[in-house]
Amino acid sequence: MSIFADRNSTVIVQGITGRDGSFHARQMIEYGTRIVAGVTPGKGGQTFESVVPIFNTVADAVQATGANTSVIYVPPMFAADAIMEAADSGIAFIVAITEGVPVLDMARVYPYVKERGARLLGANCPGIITPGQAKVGIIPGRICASGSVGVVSRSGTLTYEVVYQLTRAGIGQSTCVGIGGDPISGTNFIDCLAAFEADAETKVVCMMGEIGGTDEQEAATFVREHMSKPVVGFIAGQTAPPGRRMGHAGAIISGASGTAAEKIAAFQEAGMGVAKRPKDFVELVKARLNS
Amino acid sequence: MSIFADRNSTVIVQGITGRDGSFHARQMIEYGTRIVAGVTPGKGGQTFESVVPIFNTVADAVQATGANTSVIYVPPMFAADAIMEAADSGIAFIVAITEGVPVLDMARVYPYVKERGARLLGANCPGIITPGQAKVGIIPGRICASGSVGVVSRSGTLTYEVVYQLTRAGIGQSTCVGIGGDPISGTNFIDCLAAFEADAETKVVCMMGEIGGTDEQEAATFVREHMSKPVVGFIAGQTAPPGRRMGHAGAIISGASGTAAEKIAAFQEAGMGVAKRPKDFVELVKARLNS
Amino acid sequence: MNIHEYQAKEILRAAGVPIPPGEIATTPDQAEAIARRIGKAVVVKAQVHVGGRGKAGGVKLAKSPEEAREKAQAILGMSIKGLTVQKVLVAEAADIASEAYVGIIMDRASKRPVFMVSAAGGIDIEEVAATTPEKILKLPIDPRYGLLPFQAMRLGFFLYDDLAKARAAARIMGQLYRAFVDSGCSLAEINPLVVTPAGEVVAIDAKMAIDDNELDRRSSIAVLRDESAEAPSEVQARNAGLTFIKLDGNVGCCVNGAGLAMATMDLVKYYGGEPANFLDIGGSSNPEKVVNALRIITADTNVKAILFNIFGGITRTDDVANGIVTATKTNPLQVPIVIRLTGTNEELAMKILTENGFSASSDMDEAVQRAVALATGGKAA
Amino acid sequence: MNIHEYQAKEILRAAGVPIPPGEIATTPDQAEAIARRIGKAVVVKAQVHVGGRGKAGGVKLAKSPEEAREKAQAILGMSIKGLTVQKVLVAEAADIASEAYVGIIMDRASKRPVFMVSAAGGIDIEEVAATTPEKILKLPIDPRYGLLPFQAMRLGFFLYDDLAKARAAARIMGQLYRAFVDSGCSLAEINPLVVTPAGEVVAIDAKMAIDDNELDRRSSIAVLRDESAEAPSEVQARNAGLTFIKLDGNVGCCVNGAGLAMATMDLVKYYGGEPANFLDIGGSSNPEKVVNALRIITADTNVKAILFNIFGGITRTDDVANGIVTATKTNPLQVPIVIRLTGTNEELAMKILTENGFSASSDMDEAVQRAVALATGGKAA
Repeated sequence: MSIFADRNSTVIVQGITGRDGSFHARQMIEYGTRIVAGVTPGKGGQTFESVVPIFNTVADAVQATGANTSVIYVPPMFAADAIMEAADSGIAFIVAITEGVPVLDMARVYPYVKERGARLLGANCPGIITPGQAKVGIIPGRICASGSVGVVSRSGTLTYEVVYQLTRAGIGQSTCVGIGGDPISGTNFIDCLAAFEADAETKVVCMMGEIGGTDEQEAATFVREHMSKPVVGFIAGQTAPPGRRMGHAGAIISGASGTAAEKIAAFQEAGMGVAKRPKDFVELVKARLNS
Repeated sequence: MSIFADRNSTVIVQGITGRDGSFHARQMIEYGTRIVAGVTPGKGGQTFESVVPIFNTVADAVQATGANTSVIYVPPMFAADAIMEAADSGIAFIVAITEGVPVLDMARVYPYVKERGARLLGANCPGIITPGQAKVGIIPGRICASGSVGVVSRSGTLTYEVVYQLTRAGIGQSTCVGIGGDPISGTNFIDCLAAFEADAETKVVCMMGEIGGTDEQEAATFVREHMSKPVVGFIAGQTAPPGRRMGHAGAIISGASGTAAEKIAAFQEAGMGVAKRPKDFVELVKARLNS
Repeated sequence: MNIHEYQAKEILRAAGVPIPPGEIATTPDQAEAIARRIGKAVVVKAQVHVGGRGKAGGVKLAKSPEEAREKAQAILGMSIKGLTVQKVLVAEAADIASEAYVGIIMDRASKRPVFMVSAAGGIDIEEVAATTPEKILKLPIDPRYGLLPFQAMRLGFFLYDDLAKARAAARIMGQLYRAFVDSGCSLAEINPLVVTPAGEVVAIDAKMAIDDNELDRRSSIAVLRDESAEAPSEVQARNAGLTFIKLDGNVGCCVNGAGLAMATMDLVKYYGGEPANFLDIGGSSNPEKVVNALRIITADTNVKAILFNIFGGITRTDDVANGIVTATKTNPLQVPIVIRLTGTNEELAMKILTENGFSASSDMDEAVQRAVALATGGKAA
Repeated sequence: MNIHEYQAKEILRAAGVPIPPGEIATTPDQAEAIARRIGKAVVVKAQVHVGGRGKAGGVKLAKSPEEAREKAQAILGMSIKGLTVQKVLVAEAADIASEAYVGIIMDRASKRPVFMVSAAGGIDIEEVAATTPEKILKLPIDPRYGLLPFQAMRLGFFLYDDLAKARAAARIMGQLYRAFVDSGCSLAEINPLVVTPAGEVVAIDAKMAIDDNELDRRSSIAVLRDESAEAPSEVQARNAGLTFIKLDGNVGCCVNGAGLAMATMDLVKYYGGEPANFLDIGGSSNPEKVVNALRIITADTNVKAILFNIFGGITRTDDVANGIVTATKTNPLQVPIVIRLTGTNEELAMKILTENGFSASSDMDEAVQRAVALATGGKAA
């Protein structure tokens, strides 16, 4: 079991002939992900790496291959259109890796995707990996191991750090999801927590949040009210000054809201484990796996 | 019983101080409709006919009165906004009388109203009357009588003609609905047929269509597949030339489609009674009421 | 409201659509001068609000300015489906490698504007739709989002495999959609959209129909109305706030409400007569409207009898009665009139009519039958 | 990206918002000349990217051109929260009958732009929100529809009972929303929106923040960036494709990825140190970025130790190692450096570093502890 992506995911790569798209398409194929098509307008009829057929449009690709998942590596100004194209063409799970998508674009994209019943992960996210089954995005496959810990995070390399430490400690993951660091994203903590709660394989969930917004607080409420499985949380940005965007468009403390302190307090109130350092996840998870 | 409007309808009149709005508000009050508020921007705090409170916005009116229905008499260029205001303010049933609303406005309004779960009747329609309970719109009350025939029509005075003839022949109506003659309208024949089928009071349905579009053909298919109650139909415009708009924006034969002949054929295939003249309704309905 | 090809082209050109140069001429002299300015072979095209002008001889190629003059001379003044040609468009003749069809209609079923494109252009798209529907791509547009870039590319690739041509077509789709929305269209069409031997994608013919309800808020579009291209009686009716359509029969009809007006025409036919017109005086109670309606109906020399059918709801029947009395006092009728009135203030209306020498009935079928008899047999009831 | 009040006002004025006249001055002479042109009492306002300039003495009333010169002299060159005032806005002083707040923020919870309006304007809206939330109307806008007329009127009536004023405010709301969308804002604010004694509704102060991700497609907005109003190190970092924020500590941090960068800063603090900066070199493997990062970190004289924390995913750790070697060859380091590398090409990176006299660890906590020790105690490990 797993969430959102597994060995039945048949994946289209939008922007497969671009610099990032081609690199990561190869990585995904190598990992064993079923990459069934690529899309690059004007290159329809060609093939990628001699095996993956390329189409001019997502509609053509879906019609020819029946793909259910798409991963997007197109420049930021084209990302909104690529996401809508995927949703309109019947893709059920859309992973948008692209960083730098304008927030107003996402405000228009979000209801569009929702109306069509699709799930969007991102934009500006590292994607998702279900160890041993499918990697859709850019999370390095070799740092993961199959197991029963669900991981969800707003960041990229911080996720790798935590996953890596878990794997080195012999703790495998059911699925690792990077929801991205933008103010408006398709999938939030609660979506992932609910999916992990419903996933038989997952026993414990690790959740890495950061400053900005109130997603972590709402997630804590969800944990308290709806989750039977233990959740361990971490918040990055305790030393961040207010009013400054810490790299991620969404990582910004506005006035007195969105601070690490209030998020950690929410975790504690929800009875969650709180990791003070990334390495603390290992012991906290171990304790919960064994209980 | 009845459909869409009854003695529990609490009604707001948008544009209550206008020429048409004030005239018909008085008519509706006289008929016994529960007119609980009026809306005219800038006249908030005043009263209409010394009894009906006026508000600046529909939101204010709904908050103060809990109204569930609104009827709109505003100029055509403001109608789309008035409909959206009603839907956004929590009104469940919106009747737009205004004629001359641009079709592109309605194309934007339709999904807006639908997303909010409201029902829109019209625009460009005479409204609805449930004899003895509520009149929301402009259908003359004195031509109706309470009974068990449901009436649905794309036109105004033609409806009056048929209802008048039914009433004079001693045949009362459960509810009479004018869905309007525009190409895009909030409620279509099928919506009304389904509601009449579900309404215990209604025994027979009269349906007056006209040339243009394929709503009547789809309604005929619905009658054949989903209705147990007998339906009698009529199509106006058998002598209309192709390509000319016959008054109603929607009453236009495009190429070979939308003709009266194909609509009548669809009625016949669906096993419906077909009135060749308005007066034929009386005998056709009588026969079905008695069977 | 229909606008002329040259007007539609001006709108599309302003929106950025590539269209070969062309100008309007009302005289052969002007046509020659325009052809000279263009300096290449031209097409002289009748500007009338009907389809099929090519088959009717209203579109002609001219290889020289002199020939343009001759062709304009032949087309100007020509009658096409009853309309006299008063203007011709003199446009550069494009070399054509392939022809496609691109159109947007307001679709009732999906309640959205729908793009229709086909690589089988230049001919009647309805025929393509009927015989080879797989050659048409229909794409509904969510008006909240407009034509999205990926949709434009999907349309472009449906027409052309080549990226550059697909992109050029996609750009034109976007411009056409903008023009459709900004002009309040119910239809906007480029037919044919052609690829030239040089590989350029250009619009050769264009057609737009405007939603009449948009005109109040689009004055720059409203002024495009060419009343000289419409039937004078219909122009007169519209200016009087009436909806009027001339037909070929001899029973002049005056009704309130479009549905009842159509039903009245149908009933005339049912009882063996032929309606002379569709005329809806609307929901107003203004006697002036009745006066105007009678003037328009009686201007048609085919009319042998006049039939009023008024169901008074908002309309007050006494107002209608007063209108009839006033109008016939000023201009005594040359043909018999049959009046059916019922509804609001019916008794008062009957009284007014009787006092002024008219009779009236409250039964629709009875009135229609009498009017038909008067028009066909000439017998007054 | 923040823009100045005068720039926001220019955008809003172009959108139609009524704003009293004003011009920008960089010298007292100019301020005097502007005040003379305006011919009325003026307000001289510091143009800096911080809040609270009024309390800091950066906003002064001047009743004459001479007084405007004096006030400009006093404000220009003043330091407000660490930023030097280089420009003042000299604007007509409006008579004020009442003050309101109008703002639009991009709201994460509703995933939409949200209007916030309050009749309690002129002061800190966050304080109003915290203490008397009922005085604020929050209205989310569906970006597919934009601000609908009824919403604008609802906002207008929330501020003013009077129809004329509500309409004027509604019009301004529409113009503000247009400007918000067209400029790619994350925030747009008019505070205060005032009613003058004559009953006019005008904007007295305006603030806009632009979504950085919009700048690539909005060149006319991108040019509004005033680098002189930002910390030079941050400007330098941005131009090098790095995200850098200066802080007050002494451990210079260089990390790949924003989340890991924050976690690294937090860990510095956890182990008793203070981070000197946030620095994200991003996902690229370009050694040039590392060279620039080191230049920026070492320019801060507070920095007593440098900490690299690189988790190689897309980033190749050997590229980072090469960058460190190159940079330190050209400009030998004056402070100790601690390097933590793991992930892609880790072995190769370790080899490069060792061969060039650096040591490196693969454990984050160990590296952070050592860097803190070096910065505080001065002992090299």
